[in-house]
Parts: sequence; structure tokens; C-alpha cells
Amino acid sequence: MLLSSLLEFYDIFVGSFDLFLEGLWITFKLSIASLLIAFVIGLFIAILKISNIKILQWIADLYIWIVRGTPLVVQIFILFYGLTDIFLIPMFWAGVAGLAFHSGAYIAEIIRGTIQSIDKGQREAGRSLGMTSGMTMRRIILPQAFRRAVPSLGNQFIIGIKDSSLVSFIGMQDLFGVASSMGSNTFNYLPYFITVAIYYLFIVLILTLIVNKIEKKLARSD
Amino acid sequence: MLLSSLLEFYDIFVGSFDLFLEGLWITFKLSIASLLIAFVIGLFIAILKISNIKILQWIADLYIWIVRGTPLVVQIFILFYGLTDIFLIPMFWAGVAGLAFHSGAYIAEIIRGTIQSIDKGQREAGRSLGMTSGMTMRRIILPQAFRRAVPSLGNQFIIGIKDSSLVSFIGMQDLFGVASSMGSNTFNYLPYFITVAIYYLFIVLILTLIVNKIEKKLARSD
Amino acid sequence: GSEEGSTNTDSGEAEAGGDYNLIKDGKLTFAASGEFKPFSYMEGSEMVGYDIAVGEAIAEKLGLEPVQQKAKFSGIVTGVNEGRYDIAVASHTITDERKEQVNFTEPYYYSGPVIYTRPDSDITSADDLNGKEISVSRGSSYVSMAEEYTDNIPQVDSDVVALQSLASGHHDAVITDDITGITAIENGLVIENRGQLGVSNQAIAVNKENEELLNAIDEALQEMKDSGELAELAEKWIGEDITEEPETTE
Amino acid sequence: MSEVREMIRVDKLNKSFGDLHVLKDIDMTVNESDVVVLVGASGSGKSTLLRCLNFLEIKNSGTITIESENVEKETHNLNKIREKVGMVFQHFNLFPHKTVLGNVTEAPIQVKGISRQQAVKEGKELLDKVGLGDKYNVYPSTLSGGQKQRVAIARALAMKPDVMLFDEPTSALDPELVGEVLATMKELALEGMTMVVVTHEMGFAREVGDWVVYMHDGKIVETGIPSDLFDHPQEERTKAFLSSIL
Amino acid sequence: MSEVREMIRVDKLNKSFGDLHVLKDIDMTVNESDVVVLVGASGSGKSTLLRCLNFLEIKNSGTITIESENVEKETHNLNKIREKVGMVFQHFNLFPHKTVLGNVTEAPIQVKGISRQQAVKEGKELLDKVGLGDKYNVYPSTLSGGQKQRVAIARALAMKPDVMLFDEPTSALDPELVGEVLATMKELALEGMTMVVVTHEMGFAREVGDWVVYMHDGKIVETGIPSDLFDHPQEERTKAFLSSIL
Ligand SMILES: Nc1ncnc2c1ncn2[C@@H]1O[C@H](COP(=O)(O)OP(=O)(O)OP(=O)(O)O)[C@@H](O)[C@H]1O
Ligand SMILES: Nc1ncnc2c1ncn2[C@@H]1O[C@H](COP(=O)(O)OP(=O)(O)OP(=O)(O)O)[C@@H](O)[C@H]1O
Ligand SMILES: [Mg+2]
Ligand SMILES: [Mg+2]
Repeated sequence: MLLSSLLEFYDIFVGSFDLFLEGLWITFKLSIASLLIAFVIGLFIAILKISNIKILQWIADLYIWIVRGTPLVVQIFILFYGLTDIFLIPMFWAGVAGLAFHSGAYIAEIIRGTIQSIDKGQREAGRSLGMTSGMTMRRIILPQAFRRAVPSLGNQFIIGIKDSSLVSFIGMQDLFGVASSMGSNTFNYLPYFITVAIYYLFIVLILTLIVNKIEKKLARSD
Repeated sequence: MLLSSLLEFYDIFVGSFDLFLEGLWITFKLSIASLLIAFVIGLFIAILKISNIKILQWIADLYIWIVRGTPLVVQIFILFYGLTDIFLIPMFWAGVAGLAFHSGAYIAEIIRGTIQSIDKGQREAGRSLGMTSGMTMRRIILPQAFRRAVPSLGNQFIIGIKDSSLVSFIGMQDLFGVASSMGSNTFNYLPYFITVAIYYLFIVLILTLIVNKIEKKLARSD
Repeated sequence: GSEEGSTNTDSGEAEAGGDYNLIKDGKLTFAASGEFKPFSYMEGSEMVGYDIAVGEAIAEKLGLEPVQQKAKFSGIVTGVNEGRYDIAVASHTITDERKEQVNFTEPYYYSGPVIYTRPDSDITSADDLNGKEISVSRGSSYVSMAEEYTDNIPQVDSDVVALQSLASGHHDAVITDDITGITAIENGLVIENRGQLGVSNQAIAVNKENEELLNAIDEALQEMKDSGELAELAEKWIGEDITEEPETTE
Repeated sequence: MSEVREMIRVDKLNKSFGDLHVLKDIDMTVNESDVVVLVGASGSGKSTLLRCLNFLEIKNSGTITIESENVEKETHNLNKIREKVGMVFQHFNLFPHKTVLGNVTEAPIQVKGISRQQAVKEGKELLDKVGLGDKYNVYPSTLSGGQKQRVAIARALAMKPDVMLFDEPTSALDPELVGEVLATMKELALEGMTMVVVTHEMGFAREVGDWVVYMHDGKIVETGIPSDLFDHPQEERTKAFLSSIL
Repeated sequence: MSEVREMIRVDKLNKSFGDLHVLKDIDMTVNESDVVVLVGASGSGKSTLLRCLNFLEIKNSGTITIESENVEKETHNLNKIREKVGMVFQHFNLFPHKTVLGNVTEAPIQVKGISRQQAVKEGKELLDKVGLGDKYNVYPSTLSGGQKQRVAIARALAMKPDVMLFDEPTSALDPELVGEVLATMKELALEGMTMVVVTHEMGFAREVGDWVVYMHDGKIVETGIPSDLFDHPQEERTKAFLSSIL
């Protein structure tokens, strides 16, 4: 009984491999694109926040407040269904934009935190050598901040990949979308949801290992 | 033109108030129930993790790994559709269980982190006065750990409330479920999604203020 | 309503295949849910089913290349209205509310909403539905039907999700299309038909600003009906001819 | 005169942390009302010895006899033993979430199960005794280091221990606050409390100590009354140590 | 003999942090090749004065003239001025993500825009000079405090400054490492570098200093050559300060 349902699960797992591979590819593209954009947004917002210009800080705060104050799924739906009145965003890019908009705020907070954790003597050393403010930020502060941010950024990237599952609700056939479709085709959701859980676990595991490796490598020079 | 769409939005906002109030009530019940359970799970798992018993640590690690390795929406769906073969969880409780299962892992990590951040001199002081291990944990370590955990727990509670929006996908008419239904019934998503975003922002704002207040109150005696 | 400029991603120099105002020149972009077996469902990364077959046949008749778009059912009408899709071949029942948003072609099949329950249920007809928990697909015409009996209406994103939860023990009943229910039963779900709630006409939704496309599709449909091609597609995907208007409609 | 009562007896005590052999065949006796001062270089094992006496560290071999009972982890309730042996730490380790009085009453109420009224009464007496009669209801964070350490002493005394262990009770204090803590300890010694004290305060050792024990590298090198050991050390290593700190 | 060239001139310099008036009407002149030693109690404003000379703090009033140019934030590119004035910090502030050589070449390449080869060549020469010829490619974290501070000196020298400022360059060092840094500084002084040094190393002040400036509470109380100021202080406060540290 247990054996037969295990065998059934095995068949489903193997049989759906090709399809999930396509879903994986979409999840992958989506995550990479959104996380790269989120990183740029995050860096930009972090710099606004540590600038001494009130209005810029205020803009950054507002952005972070909105993102942290509303569920990701609301953000994605507003971008996909809502903004069509103003301009129409293709599905893939609506997903990317929603995810990037969301992760961007968290990444901004991570970057801001690590920038501020860098000893202020570093800034002073840079300035005392005649470096401009921007040069000091770019060449001295940011490289150190990024290293220090690796664990948190890695964690945020993993969260981003899991969050990307929500784009299936605007119709994308990402990993989770494939699982939903297969479940509804066969009128049997459980094995497909378990299968997709395994895929996610596997991705997260790999990523965790990579992040740990990078962390170790960077620790070398600290 | 802008004015008329503002007026339209105002009408929708006011007109949907009753319905959203019902959704708010469901979101509220769901969040409270799931966060209380998550807290119990988190405390339990944190204690397993700091116990010196390998097998218990291993169970805690496995649980945390599974939760952090899979998207919340997958967890909710598996609980809702999957476990029905074994026992049937009513929709509300499937939602509660999914959210609690998920938040529990994050809360466990927060509690474990703060327990371990308590100076080990505190434990030794307790033991040296003849207190048992359990007594020291209960009377000395945990009260301090909880205080220290307030900001992170508050943050996690806010995340929990936002995450609760995903139960709309198993059919619950929570805040987000109401917004989705209203949007699709009226073929006009934007105002409803913006309305629901405002509700969430408002809840998060209130909660942030409460957490800050508690934090300040606790800081008094530190 | 959508502006012409925003609906055209390729700029609109009219080609010889038709001067409809299409999202992509020479291509007919049609939406379906992909979660409504046997009308539309996924086979590999492609949607198949009766809806899809009809959509493709029409595109061919119009001399256009069919482009399928999977979308959540609840967002499809809005998507057509706002110019995200040219048309929707997604088993939409013609309703007055939807007619305010989009134009409908002539029906391409006839069906009816049915009450499904688990076999052990004491619901035997619509009369027993009062106050029960009835799950339906979000954005479907079944929402307002269910509202006549109860206000306990869990709404999910596809009919199959609703049926699956019903079969697993959730909810008291599901209102969905007859044929979808039959397919579910064939696929092993243990549920039963407890009465039809009337007859509905399913049609293709077209953007309001695209009268020419509407007319062209109606023409194509009529041709397919006359030639028996539509009935053939129904036989192939559904197993019976559902393209004939029943004697009695409400 | 009554017979001398042995409070602590240590025989062939050994303690290792992994490969690091920290205490090597320690023999030591502490009689009732003795004040034993433990001195030695950093890392010589003073704290470890003290912690073994309070069973915060568990010995590898040897015997520890507390009030004529040979205490073994397997057969004894260590919490009961710890009630008899009070400990004062370098960093006070007060409970920051409890008021001064709460710190002092916590263990009597929870461990001994005495009533709150009784604990409060006794706690207040102890706090009066250490000169903090006006600080019952404040939280530790508002106290100076010297005040904190005196609360820590009162907290340990509240369990009515037979022996008090002090591990560098004044090293974390600003110089001007050392005196008030030493005065409290001296008073305690005069009342006849049995005490083992790790300290670098040689004045205190001379004035209050009955015995001085010099440790080096995990061994007891020399034991004597303060005037002998400080002024006429027998061992080369003791001489070297004393010249480095005096 | 050639005329004496004024490197730094400070007139009526005032600096406040909020309500705290930290520098009060400071007047000071530093000529070419002078070694000026700044002494004074903690909080007297020594660091703040040094930081004003390097424009890490911006003065509230008064004038600062560097090589005959009256420098004002509004009209001058402070980065250009900072190139002329090197600074060495108490806590080294090396760049941990760059190798020793990278620390030394960073500013010449980025700020002066000289070629990498040229910067590496000059950097290696400087590192050889401070006795770290074998450490080009290691990261700062692997160095001792004394080595770190010598890298910091080389890093500042790489910009070919006309004046070097040192803010307690040896206070963060273990005693046995102080000598190597002072030796490097002495060598620099002998080569004719103009230097302003905040230090508690009175031996160095006596031996290397041309002038000693004693600050108290934000004011310059007394200035003199080392032997005069240390052995025959004129002011009461100077006497009190010297007796407290010598
Ligand atoms: N928990 C532990 N784990 C491993 N090694 C330890 C531990 N506690 C102490 N040690 C080591 O045991 C040796 C003795 O330490 P101990 O603290 O007893 O010395 P001490 O005489 O009290 O020194 P100090 O005057 O610095 O307090 C040291 O080498 C120390 O590093
Ligand atoms: N950034 C700042 N903000 C506010 N106050 C400051 C700041 N920097 C210095 N101060 C204050 O200015 C006064 C002078 O400080 P400064 O560091 O110049 O003294 P110092 O002579 O270098 O002392 P030390 O020997 O301790 O380094 C002190 O009271 C200090 O607290
Ligand atoms: Mg010690
Ligand atoms: Mg200073």
C-alpha cells in the first residue's frame, strides 16, 4: 500500500521531469532578472538613505515602507492587473518587476546596514588620502560592505527564489505554475506539490552551499 | 480627469468597506491564531536546537530546513489538499496550520538566536544559586531572551500578517481574497488592489507603532 | 478602454492577412485558463483542449497565426478589455456584466452549471443548497449563482481546484460546468452530479474596439458550424457534440 | 576550643578541557571560617578550581568533599550542593530583568521554596547589610559596578551558604569602587564566613586571608599564611610571580 | 641659509560640536621640517585640531593657511589640500580588502592618476623603507599592530605629502611594538618631513620634537622646545599635567 503509492509517486516524479525542467528554467530566468534589478534598486535606495539629503531619504523611506507594508502578491497583482490602465506590462516583466520591487527594499536595508557597519575610520582614511566622497564609497566602503552583506544577500536571494512562485498566479508556468497545472490536469494535486517542494528544496540547498562557499572565500582576506 | 478617478476610487473605497471589514476580520483571526501557534512551535523547536541531544537537534534542523527551503504557498497547498488522505483540516485551520508551520521556523531561529545571545554568566549565576537547568531557563534566560527578541518577533509577526494573504488561494475570503473577488467581479482590479494595499499598510503601521512602544517599555529596565 | 498606441507592441502597419487591430500583426493572441480540463489544460508547456482547438481553428480561418496565452481565469475578461489579449476562448458564459466589458461572438458551445457534491452528501438538488458552503472559481459566473443560496462561498483560482478540494472533503458543494465535472469523475474524483442549474451559452470574448475582428470570428464560427468542423472538434475533445443549441434555454 | 570542622576537602583533583590539562592533582583543605586566598598568573587554573568547587565544571578525576560528603555527580543532586556554596563572579552576573530585591529573593523563593514575605524580609536585611538599603526597587543597570558586586554578594548570601567563593570580585571595577566591595568581604570574613577568594588585591590577602595558595600551571606550588608566603616565599616560581605583581 | 618656509598657519581657529566648544582661538605655526609634538589631557582637543588641519572636521571660524594658501571650504577643493597633508590614525584604518601593496597604491592610482606600474614601483620602495619589503602581497589582517601602523605610514607617504599628521600612532600598540613605529617616524623626521604628532611618548617628543605644544581644554597653554617645556614649564597647568604623566 505504502509501497505502491511510493511507486506511483516515483512514476509521477520521473514522468514530469521534462515539464518541471521548463518550469525551472522560467523560475531561473525570473529569479535572476528580478534579483539583479532588485540589487540595483537596493543599492540605489541604500545610497539615498545614507545621503544627507532629507528629500532623498524621505523617498527611500516611503518606498521601503510601502514594500514592507504590503504583501508581495498585492504588489505583483497591482503591476500585472492594475497598471494596465496606464501601461501594459508583459507577464514576464510584470513578474520580474513585482519581485524586484519587493526584494529591492529588503536588499536596500541589508546594504544600508552593512555600509553603516563599516568602521568610519575607513571613510576617514580614504578622505585623508585625497579621495573624493564617491571614490571612497566605491573603492573603500562598498567592497567591504558587499563582503559583509554576502550572507544576508544570499539569504535574501533564496527568499526571492521562493517568492517567485507567486508569479504562477498571474499565469506563468514557473515551477509552481507547472505543479498547479499538472495537478489540475490529473485532478490529483498532492504528488505534484510534493514534487515541486523537492525541486525548491534542492535549489535552496545548492544555493546555500554556494553562498557558504563564497562566504568562506571572502573570509580569507578579512 | 484625475479628480474624477479619485472620486471613483473614493466611492469604491467607501462602498467596499463592509466587505473588506469581513475580510479584515478573517485576516485578523487567521493571523492571531497562526502566530500564537507559530510562537509555541518556535519556542519548542528553539529548545530542541539548544538541547544537547543530537536527535532532537536533528529534528529541529530538518523542520527548519524544509520550511526555509520551500515556498509558503507550496506548504499551504500541501496542507490543504495533501493531508486530507490522513486527516481533513478545515480550510481555516489549514490556513492557520500552513502559516504557523511556516512562521514557526523563523520564530524558532529568532528565539534560538536571542537565547544564545544571553551572556552565559546568567546561566552560571542561576546554576550557582542552586536553580535547576529548567528553572534557570524559565526564570532567567527566557525572560531576557524574549525582551531582546521583541523587535525581531514584531517584524516576523508583521511578515506573518502579510503572508496570510496567500490563504486566499485556497479559497478564503480574507482581505486579499475579497480584493481579488471584487476585482474580478467588477472587471476593475486596480482600485480594489490599491484599497487592499491601504488596509495592509494601515495594519502594518499600527503594528509597527505597537512594537516600538513595547520595545521602549522593555528598554526601561535594561 | 485601451488606447490604440498601448495595445500595439509591434507598430501597426497593416499587413495583408487582415487589418484587424491586433496585438501582434499577423497573430491572433487568445487567452485560456489552462486549468479547465477538457476545455483547456496543459500538455507539456502547451495548452490543449476544446477551447484551444477552437481558437486555433479560428485563427487559421482568419489567416492568422494562433498564439495561446495562459492566464488566471479571473483576469481574462479584464485582460481582453485592456488589450492584453486579442480574444479569449476560455469557456466564458455570456453574462450582462461581462458584456459591458467585452463583446461576445455567437456561442461556440452550450453547457450548464451543475451542482457537485461528495457521494455521501444529503444535498439532492438546488433546494438543499441554502446556507451551505459552496466553492466556485473566482471570477466565474457561478459566483452569482452561488450567492442566491448562501454567503459562504470560498473562491479559488480554477474549477479543478474547487472540485479537488470538494473531493478531499472540503466544502459542501461546487458549482461548475457539467463537462468539467464529468472529466473530473473520469479522472478518479469521487463526486456526484446533484442537478443542473440551467443552460449557459459559452462564447468567445473580443475587445470592444475590435468590431471587425468580432464579425470575422462570427463568420468563421458560422462556417465551422455549417461544415460540421466545430462539432467534430467537440467530438474529439469532449466526446459529444455540444455545439447545438438545446431546445430549452432559460 | 571546639574541634576544627572541614568545609571543603579536595584530593587529587584533575580537570581537562579536551587536550588541555588545566588542574593537575590538586590537594586542598578549607576549614570552617577559613579565608583562603588563591593567587597565580593568568591561566594558572584559579577560576577552574573555583568552578569545580561549585560544580559549574565537572572534574575528570579525584574527589571533592563538601562538609564531609564526598560529592559525585552520579549520586548527588548538584543543585542541593550548590545551595551550600555561594559564588560571586568577576562580572557580577546580576539578573538585569529583576530589581535588586528581585535578584536577591529569586533563588530563596524558587529553590528553597520559602514564602515571598520571608524572602523579601531577609533580602532587605541582606541589602541593608551590604549598604544598599535604598536600592531595593531599582534595576541593576542603574547601579555602579561596586554596588552591583555588593548586590551579587547579597544574592549569594540569601541562600545561606556555608562557603562563599569569589572569583576576582574586584577586577572589573574602577579603582575607586574596589574599596567598598573589599570592605563588604572583610566584614563577612569577620563574621566567620568560610571563603575562598581569587584576587590580585594583595592588601586584602594580607589583612583578611588566613591562608594564601599560590597556583602555577594547574598545580598548587606553595601554601602559607600571608606574611610568610608574601615576605618569605620558599619556591623560585612564587618569588618570580610576587616580584612581577608587587 | 634659505628663508624659513611656513607650511601650516592657524589663526583664531574655533571649532564646536553642537554646544561643545572644543577648540578656542587656536594660533599655531608649523614651519618646513618642523616636528611639532602636541600633548594634553584626554579631551583637550588634540585630535580635533589635527583633524581640522586635514579638513576631516570643518572649522567654525578662524583661518587655516596651508603652504601660504588660506584654505576655505567654499573656494577650495579640499581633496586637493588633503593630498598635501598625510594623516596617520591611532587605529591604522588600513583597507582590509586590499593587500599591503594595494593599500599603498590605491590613492596614487585613483587620486593622482599615475600608472599602476609606477605606483607599484614607488609603493614597494616605500614598503621597503618602512621595513616591510616581504609583506607586499599579504592582507592587513595577518600583520601585527606595529606592522599595520608602518603600512599606514607608507600609505600616507605614497601621496608625497608635504606635511604628515600623526594622531597617537602608538597608543593602540602592545608595548613591545611601539619602538618599531617610533623608529620609522624618527627616520622620517630626520629626512626633513614636516610633522605634527599627538603622542604620549615623551621620550620621542624630547628626542625628535622641535616644538612641544601643550593643550588644555581647547586652548594652547604653552609652547616651547622640549627641554624647556618638559623641564621648566612656565604654567601651573602644564606642571600639573607633566607631573601626572611622567
Ligand atoms: N571552558 C573552557 N574550555 C576550554 N579551555 C578553558 C575553559 N575554561 C578555561 N580554560 C583554559 O583553562 C586554563 C585555565 O583557565 P582559568 O580560567 O582557570 O585560569 P585563571 O587562573 O582563572 O586565569 P585568569 O587570571 O586569567 O582568570 C586556561 O588555559 C584557559 O584557557
Ligand atoms: N564628532 C564629535 N562629536 C561630538 N563631540 C566630539 C566629537 N569629536 C570629539 N568630540 C569632543 O570634543 C572634545 C575633544 O575631543 P578630542 O578627541 O579632540 O580630544 P583629544 O585631546 O584627542 O583626547 P584623547 O587624548 O582622548 O584622544 C571631547 O570632549 C570630545 O568628546
Ligand atoms: Mg580566572
Ligand atoms: Mg585624540
